[in-house]
This record gives sequence, structure tokens and C-alpha cells, in this order.
Amino acid sequence: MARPLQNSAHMLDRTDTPAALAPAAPAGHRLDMDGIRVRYGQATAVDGVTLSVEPGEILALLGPSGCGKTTLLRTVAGFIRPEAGRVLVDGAPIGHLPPGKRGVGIVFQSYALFPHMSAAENVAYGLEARGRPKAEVIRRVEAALAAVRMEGFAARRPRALSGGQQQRVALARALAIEPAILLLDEPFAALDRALRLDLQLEIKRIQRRFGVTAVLVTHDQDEAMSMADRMAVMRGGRVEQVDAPATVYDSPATPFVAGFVGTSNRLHGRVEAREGADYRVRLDVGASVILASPRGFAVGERVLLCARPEHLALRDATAETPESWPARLRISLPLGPALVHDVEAGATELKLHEARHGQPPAPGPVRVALLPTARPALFPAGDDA
Amino acid sequence: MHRLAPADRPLALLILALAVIALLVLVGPVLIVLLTSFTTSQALRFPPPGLTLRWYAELFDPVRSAQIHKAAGNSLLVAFCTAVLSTAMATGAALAIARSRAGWARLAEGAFLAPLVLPGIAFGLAALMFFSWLRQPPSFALLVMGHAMIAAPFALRTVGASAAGLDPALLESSASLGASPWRTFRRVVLPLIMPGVASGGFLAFISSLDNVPVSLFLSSAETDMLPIRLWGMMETSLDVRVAAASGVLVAVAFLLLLLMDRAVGLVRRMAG
Amino acid sequence: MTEQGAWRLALPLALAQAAFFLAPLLLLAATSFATDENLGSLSLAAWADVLGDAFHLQAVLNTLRLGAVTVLATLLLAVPLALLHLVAGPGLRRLILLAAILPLLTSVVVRTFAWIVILGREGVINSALLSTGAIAAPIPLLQTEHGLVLALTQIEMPLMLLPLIAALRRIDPALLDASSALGASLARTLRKVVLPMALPGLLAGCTLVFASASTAFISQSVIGGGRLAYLPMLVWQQAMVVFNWPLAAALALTLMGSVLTVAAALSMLGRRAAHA
Amino acid sequence: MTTLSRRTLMGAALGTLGAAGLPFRAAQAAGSMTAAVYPGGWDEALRAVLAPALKQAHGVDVAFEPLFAVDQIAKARAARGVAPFDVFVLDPGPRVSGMDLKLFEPFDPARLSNRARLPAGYSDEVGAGVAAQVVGIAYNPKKVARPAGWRDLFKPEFAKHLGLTGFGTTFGTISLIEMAKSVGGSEADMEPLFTELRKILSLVPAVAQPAAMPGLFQQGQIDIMYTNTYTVTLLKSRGVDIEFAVPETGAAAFGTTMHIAKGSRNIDAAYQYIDTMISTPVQAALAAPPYSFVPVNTEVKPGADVPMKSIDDLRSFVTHDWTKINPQRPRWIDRFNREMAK
Repeated sequence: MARPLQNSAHMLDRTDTPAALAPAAPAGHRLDMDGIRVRYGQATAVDGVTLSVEPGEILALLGPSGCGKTTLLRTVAGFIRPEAGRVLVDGAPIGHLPPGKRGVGIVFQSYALFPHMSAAENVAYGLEARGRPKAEVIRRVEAALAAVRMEGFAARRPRALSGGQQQRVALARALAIEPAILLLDEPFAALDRALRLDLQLEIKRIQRRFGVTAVLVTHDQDEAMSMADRMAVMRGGRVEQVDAPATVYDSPATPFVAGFVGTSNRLHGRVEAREGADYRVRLDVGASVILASPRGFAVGERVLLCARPEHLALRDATAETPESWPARLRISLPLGPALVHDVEAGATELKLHEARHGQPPAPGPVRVALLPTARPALFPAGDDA
Repeated sequence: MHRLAPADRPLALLILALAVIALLVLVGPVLIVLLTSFTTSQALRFPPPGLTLRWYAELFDPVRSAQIHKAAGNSLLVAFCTAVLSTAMATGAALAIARSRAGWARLAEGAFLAPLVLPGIAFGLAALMFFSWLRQPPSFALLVMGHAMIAAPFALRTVGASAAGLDPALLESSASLGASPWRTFRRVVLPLIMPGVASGGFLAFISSLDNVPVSLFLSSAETDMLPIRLWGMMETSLDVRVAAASGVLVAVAFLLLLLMDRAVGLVRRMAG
Repeated sequence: MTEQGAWRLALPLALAQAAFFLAPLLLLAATSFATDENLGSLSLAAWADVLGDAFHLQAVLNTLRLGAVTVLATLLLAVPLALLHLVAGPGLRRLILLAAILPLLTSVVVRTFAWIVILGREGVINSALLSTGAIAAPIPLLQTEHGLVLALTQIEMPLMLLPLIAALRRIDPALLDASSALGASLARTLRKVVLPMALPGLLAGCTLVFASASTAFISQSVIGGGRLAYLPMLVWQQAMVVFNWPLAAALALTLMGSVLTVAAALSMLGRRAAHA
Repeated sequence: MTTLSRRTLMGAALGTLGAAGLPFRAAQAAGSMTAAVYPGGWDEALRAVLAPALKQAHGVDVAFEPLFAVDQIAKARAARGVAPFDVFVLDPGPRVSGMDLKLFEPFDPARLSNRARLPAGYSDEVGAGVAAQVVGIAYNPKKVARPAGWRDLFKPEFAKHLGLTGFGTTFGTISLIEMAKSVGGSEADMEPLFTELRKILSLVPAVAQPAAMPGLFQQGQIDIMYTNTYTVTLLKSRGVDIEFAVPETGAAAFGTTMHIAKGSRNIDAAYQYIDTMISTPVQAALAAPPYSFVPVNTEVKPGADVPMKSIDDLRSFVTHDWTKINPQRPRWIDRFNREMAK
């Protein structure tokens, strides 16, 4: 168990040029978090989390601030000693190892680049700390900087680099030590929105190329959606759902997940009847809809329906149907190719998302209908904690 | 001050006037000492009847001022050891305090700074009483420790300010990259807090060099200290070499200050 | 250097202070409750002599007042200079900082001589005033509290200026522009924007100046003279001339206690201001 | 806690510093010793004259520790038997304190080869006289008339130039006693002194530490002070306008004595040091300018600035019984503090 985590091959050596990107890299390492619990005094920050990250996969830890995602990441990194639970890499526990011996590379939210060292010195730091021969250090620093397309900036101090460039150097520094696991702690939080998407793609590309297993902590659902192979949505120290981003979006496990990942319109109602595999639900806003749900509900049970903005559509105020309900359009905003409608139905506020055709409709009375193709999530009403 | 409204001018003028007075008060006495050191008179006298460099010549005369040179050597050595020792201890304490958010850190910081408010004369007497009780005759080591007690709080203040500005993520980053604590300290922490350490060391050095009360009790025949020797010379004979020595001290300290300022922005740091 | 183990870095200083600072102080404290320095037998005589004697209590008050007045005097000069530093260009800024550090570099021995020269009956100030006709006869400055405060103002000003300038440097100049753009007068800007932000530095400076001025033995005795009774002088006299060490110890502890009380009060004020 | 364990404790604490071969280890080898010496002129004189003579005569190296008399007593007392130096040099007041506190080794005058050159009574079982000091009034002849005696100091025209210093020093104590006598007081009754002082206090331009007096005098803050001939000669040689006035009641004199510190490990060297100090060549060199000591060796003539022809004249000077003065001094010091306080 002395050296459980070093990659057998010198990945960087094989990818000296950006052209050598293409084929998927060797299989990475598997990371397991097993029943991890962390407490700060009385408060439980992480409450018995068990998660697995498959080799070469990016897992996003997504959740609001204070949900325990960063604590979990720091536990994996070895900065925090958990009260209970184990961290395993390739099945071997690493809890007894200090951060530097875990084979974990970290990109910090602030990047934590050493301000008194040049980009190259920053990248070389971990290699020198491992006592690698000088020639190898030089070669690998060059390769790592090339991999993040920062070859021309080796001599610059972090202060002379832009935020995006700093992030690339931080990534190169983390990758240069050939980590088994790459931890990314809100790596895009300090960047302009416009830069983010480019860098997200870039990091994903590099991660793929190195085949490194990665954990990404973020509170930004878009970031998690675009980066992660799977995401774990956390709340109050617990994991509410772990799934591929599309699954999380389409089939949220809880109302919280439905609300946190993507926008969710919450409609309360009661199960009127069971119709085969589907349920007929009488919504409080005054409509009756037929829905499929994997969950079982009793007739008469109060339920909560979480509909995505694209699950709903505007109808003419005069077109009364049972599955639509009356509402008032307050405003429509064009958002690129789409239109976002802000609608109120009684006390319920709704957001609708439609493709834009011509002029936006004028504010006033409308009806809102659930699209027949839509598969909104249905929860027992009590779940809405 | 171009954007001042007319109504603000009297207040601005008042502030400016007081600031000018403050500069005069700060610099005036030092100028008087420097001017006095060039006097042609036989004793310390202001205003000097004429100007000459003879007291500097006499001060540097290896025979006639041998005792001053020896005392200066002692003082410089003690001040150097004091600066190194107190700054090293203060750096450790400052890092510990900066890294801990716990309540004890605040308390400890207060305790560490306590010697600042202790009258030196009382501490000198107490230290001598204590060491005699332990049957330890005054020695170089005790003298340095005594000075270090007075100097450490000065160092702690400046190093503490630097250490507080140290991003903890840098330390974690270094640890996660596989660096040992010692390597992290040497390669990351020390370079980053170096300006604070240098400023703290400078302050500790100066405070030791100028210390009278502790030296009075803890120095011995072998550790004749410069300020005490100058004190005796001034009191009994108004020896002008005292002013010349002071002139040299100010010049050397000032030079050192400028050099260190160039290197680490010392002047700016001392304000932090 | 994990967060948990960081406290160990404080050990060297803590142990050194315990051995070389705290222990001597405890012996001093024990001495104050003894009949003689050999800690022969228990006695409250020294403390009765300090606390039950109007002259000694007056000396306590004098010492605290000296500290307080010096703090006010340094404030009066240091605050305008720090403000000038705030609005000055880089050259003037440097000059001000160098001037602020200069008194620290002058030996205490020679500094006191300089002040005899300045404050004496035929000194710089009296000569200047006499030559301009502002006064007809020399005014007494040396050996007065005014003179002593003036001298201490120079000696202690760095301790006020340095933290003050450090605090003011954190003020974004845009804030001052914003304040005046919002129509605030200079006085209002100073009171509402600058002062609150400078407060921590101001209080740190006050604490340092107070502690240093009220314990400045050499300046007090040489510039202040024998007509002004301050505790450090009495401590020295009892210890070194009269050899009444229990009384010297009690006076020293009284001095320390008084200064620490004021320092603690100022620090509490600072913390409250920081939270307000 | 035993001495041994305390030593062990400290040894551990100081191990790195003390044992690391740093300089300033106390020299304990045979042929070396340390002596306290008054700072300033005495320090310079003894280093220049006595140290080479001692080295030549006995092969002894001496290190000097500059300390005023009261500081020597305080330091030796605080040291509790660990002699901080081998030889004291003291005025009568501190000498009596030192005797009371048993800080001296018993002294055998017979071990001094130069004993015969000392006047009778200048060596005893605690130490030997090595110099004398003559105390009187110093004044600036360009500013004030020559005061006739101690009584004059209470007159407004003199008082407004007078610098007062308290009972902290031997010369201060002697002068104040003489001033008391001039207004009807005595060593037993200092009340008249304080009564008269109170009347002139508002005129007096300085009440100062003894050490501050020369500076105050030369900067014109004061033009009259009580001091010894030695200080007057020294200041005069440095171009200060100063003259010594022998009061009409006579100048006061006292001896400066040397003593061997209790616990000294260099007793032989200490005797040789004191013996060399009173030897004729050393006394003669010290009596000459620029040092102008008042010699105690009967073969040496006092310098021109000293108001005496030979050491025998000292008998006609006013002297004081310090065994009576010392017990009262703490009270006088306290009283002086309170009277002077505004």
C-alpha cells in the first residue's frame, strides 16, 4: 500500500504535442467514498456519504453552499479527517496517507498558485517535491504547460496572467504529478461567464486525454451538466441523487433536486384516479392532467408536480380545455432562440420556455397547458421539505 | 487636493499645517543631534559654535575609542542574536495564530504581546532577581533572552500581519503536491512572509540595540553594551563622541532601512 | 502543518516567555508580598504603602494621565500626517514613512539630550520665541509636563503613525471620491468614511503609545525631572537606591496593572468597533 | 527545588545558547578578574591607567563593568551570592549599604603592599580608600555671582539658577545636609531644609536626576549646582563655563572605597587590583589632567583644580557619619519626592 496511486505509465511523456490528443487515454483509477461522515463541533457537514467514481469518469458534486460538497472533496484530498467512513482508490483505503501521498491533484477555487514563482516553477513544484531528476522535471513541465496551451507563458508570474491562464497553469500543476484522482474545487467560479464554457470544454478534453478520474465541486448546475459524466446532488450533508446529468434533469429523485437542477415549476394537486399505469391528477390551479410516474400513489393522495419550463405551453385565453388552466402573462422575454414567459396562475408563479416565432405575445389573460409529451416528475406532497 | 470645495479649505489647511508640524517634531530632534555631532566645542553643545568632523575621527580612532568599539561590537552581536532568535520564535507563533481560528489564538496573541506594556526597568529587575535565584550569573545567553522577550512582540506584530495575509489554500496546495511541511515552509511560506519577517527582524534589531533597562541589569563586564556606555559618557562628561556615535547609528540604520526597503518594501511593511 | 498541529509552532515563543518573562514576573509578584527580597515572611506592607498612600496613588494618576495626554498629543499630529500620507503622491508618501520611522532609529540616550537642547531655558524653542518677540522672558518647558509630553510625542509618534497608515492604506481612494461626489463635506467624509475605517489602526496605535509613554523611564526622569512623580521613577528609586524591593515590586506591578487595564479597555473598544 | 536541579533546568534551557561556545563566557582563569567602575570618566581613567599597570605588575587582566554605586549594590544584592564582579568601587552611602547587606569579603589591609602610603583610617576590615571627592558649589561665572556658601542657595537671585538633585547620590545627600545645617538643621533634623526649599521651589529651574545635571548646566537651564571637583574639572576641560566655589563653611569631602565582592573567586587578583590602584604611579597619573582625581596616596600631590595642597588637608574638610545617615536616607528620599512633587 506504499504507493497505491502512481500511474504506471508517464502519461505526459506520451502526449508531448497537442496533436497527440485524439484517442482516449488509459483507464484511470477508481475512487470510492464509503460512509463518510464529517462533523464540525455540533454540526454535521457530511452525513454518511457513499459514492463511487468510475475510472476516467468526471463526477460532479453539486449543491448549494453549505451542503457539504467542499468538505467531502477536502476529505478525499486528505485535508480533513472524517469521523467515520473510508476513502478508497482502486479498492485500497488511503485514509492514513497525508495529502501529498494520496496521488491526488487539486485545482483550487482561488487556483492557489504560488505568487512568487513563475508558471513553470509552479508546475515543477510537485515534481521537485517528489525528488524527480532535474531533466525529467524540465521535460514534464514543458509537456504539462503544452497540454494546457500555456507554453509561451512559462516564465510569467501568476500576477501577470489572466484568470483563465492562471486556471490553466493550476490545472497543469495538478496534472504534472500524474495524479490518480483530479479534484476540481469550483474551478470556474472566479472566471467570466464568457470564458467558462471554453475552459470547461478544455478541461474536459484534457481530462479525457489523460484518462484521469475527476471530482468536480460546483454550485453551478450548468457547469455540472456540461462537465460531468455523472452528478451527485447534495443537500445538508447527504447525497439526494447520483445519476447522469440528463437523468437527473429528466427524472429528479426529489423535489429539491428538481428545483436545484434546472428550473422547476411546482404545482400542487391531488390524485383523482388511476388510469392503467398513469395517474389522473387534479391540480390546485384548476386543471386535470394525466401523468406517468414510477412511484406508487394512492387515490386521494396530495402530490407535488414539478414541471420544467419546456413542459408547459401557452394557450389562447379562450381555448378552454380540461388539461389547461387560466393564468395571466406578465411579460415575455426573448432569450436567444427562445422565449421565456413569466406567468401567474393565482398565487402560483410559473416560468415557461418556448421556441420563439415572430413577435412575443402581449401580456394579459392566457391559459397554460401541460404538453402531452412532457414527463414532469411527481412526488408525494410531504417530500417538499 | 484639487477637488476641494471652498468650504473645505480651512479644514484642509489645518490638517496640512498640523501634518507639517508633525514632520518637524519627528525630524527636528534628529537633526539637532546630527548637527551637534559636528560641533567644534569640547562638550555636547547646541547650537554648535562651528562645524568639524573631529568627533567622528575620534570616534573611529581605534585606540582612544576602543571601549566604544567593543561595546558597539557587543551591542551589534547581541542585537543580531536577539533579532534572529526573537524573529524565529515570533514567526512560529505568528503562523500558529494565523492558521488557527480557535479562541486560544486570540488569547495567545494577547499574551505574546504583553511584554510591550511592561516597563522595561521592572522586567530587568525581575529577570535579574529570577536568574540569581536560579544561581545563573549574568551571561551573554541570558542577556539575549532578556532582549528577545522585549523584541519578540515587535517582530510578532509585523510577521503576524504578513502571516494573516497568507492564503491557506497555498499551504494545502503545496501539501497536496507532495511537499513536506518543511519544504512547504521553506519554498512557499517563508518567501511569502519574508517581507514581514525582515521588517520584524529589523524592528527587533533596533529595539535590542537601543535597550537600556534590560541591559542595565543583565549585562556584565564582558557584555558592556553601547547605549549604557554612551549613557555614562553623556552623563558625566557630555562627550561629543556620544552624538557622533548616534549620528553613525542613525546613518547605518537608515542605510540598512533603505537597502531593505529596496529589497522587501520594508518601509511600507513596517506600517503593517 | 495541518491546522490541528499548527499550535506547536507557537511553542518556542510560549516556552521562552514562560521561562524568561512569566517566571521572573511571578517572582516579582511574590516579592511584593514579602517582608524582604529573600521572601522571608508574608507581608502586605508594600501593598499597603502603595494603595494606602496619597503620594503613591497620585503617582499612579500622574503616570496614567501622562500616557493619556501623550496619546492625545500624538493623535493630534499623527492623524493629520497620516491623512496627508493618504492623499500624497508616492514620493511624499515615502518621505512621510521615512520620517515616521526616524525616531525609532535614534538612540534613547541622545534623544533625551536633543530634548534638553530644544526645551531648555536657552533652548531652540525659547530662542525662537524670544527672537520673534512672542515672549519677553524664557518660558519654562524643560521639567514641565508640557515639555515631557512634547518630547514623548516625538518619541512615540512612530507607534501611532505606523498602524494608522497601515489602516488608512486599506481605504479605497474611490471611497473618498464617492463621498465627495455624494456631496459630503471634507469634515463629513473624514468622520463618516475615513475615521471608521482607520479605527482599528487608531486604537492599536493608542494602546502602544499609551503603554510606551507611561513606562518611558529615561525620558520621564531626564526631561520630566524630579518635580513630576511617575511610577517608573519610583520603581527605580525603591529598587536601586533605597533597596526596598517589596515596595519596588508592588509599584512595578501597580504600573503594569494600570497600563494593562487601559490597554485591555482599548482593545475591547476596538473589538466592539470592529463588530459594530 | 535544590540548587542542583535548578541548575540542571537552566542548563537545559540555555544549552543551545550558552554552551555553543559563544563569546562572553565569564573569564575565571587565574590572572583575570572583573571590577565595577563608575561609567564615564572613571571608566576611561581606570582602563587607561590602572589596567596596564595591573597587567604589568601582576600579569592580571581586568574587565570593567561600568555601573554607578547604587547599581553595583542593587546588582550584587539581586545576584544573591553569585558575585557579578570581583571588586566594588563605592561612595560612603552605598558602602554602608554594602556592609549592612554583607556584600563584601572580609578585607585584610595587611595584604596591600602600598598600605603605608595611605593615611590612617583609609583601610579597614571591609576595604580601602582609593580616591577622595570634594563636594561644593559649582557655578557659571558668566551668569551668576560666586555664591559664598550653602546659605546663598536659598536666596532668590541664586535659587532661580539652581539645579536641585535629591538624596539618591552621595554628593547630593552631603550637599543637602550641608544646606540643612546652613539654615539651622542637622543630620538629625532636616525639617529646616524642607521648609526653606519649599519657599524657593517655584523659582528653581530644575529638579533633576544627578546624571542630567551636567547637560542642564551646559545648556544654560541651570547655572548653579552642587557637585564634586572632579565633575567641575572635567566639564571645564571640555570648555564649559564652570567654576568651583568652596563654601564658607568648608567643602565637604568623602572617600571613594574599593571592596572585594562576597563570593569572588579571584581574591588574590582583587587585592592586587586595589593595591595597584593606590600605588604611587597610578595615583599620580590619575591626579593629573585629564582625569584630575583627588589622590589618597600621601606621596602624590593633588591637582591644581582641587582646593587642597595634600591629602592631609582632607582632615579639615567637612565629613559625615554615614552609619547615621544611611538609616534615614530612605525617609529623606521619600520626603524629597513628596516635597518636590507639584
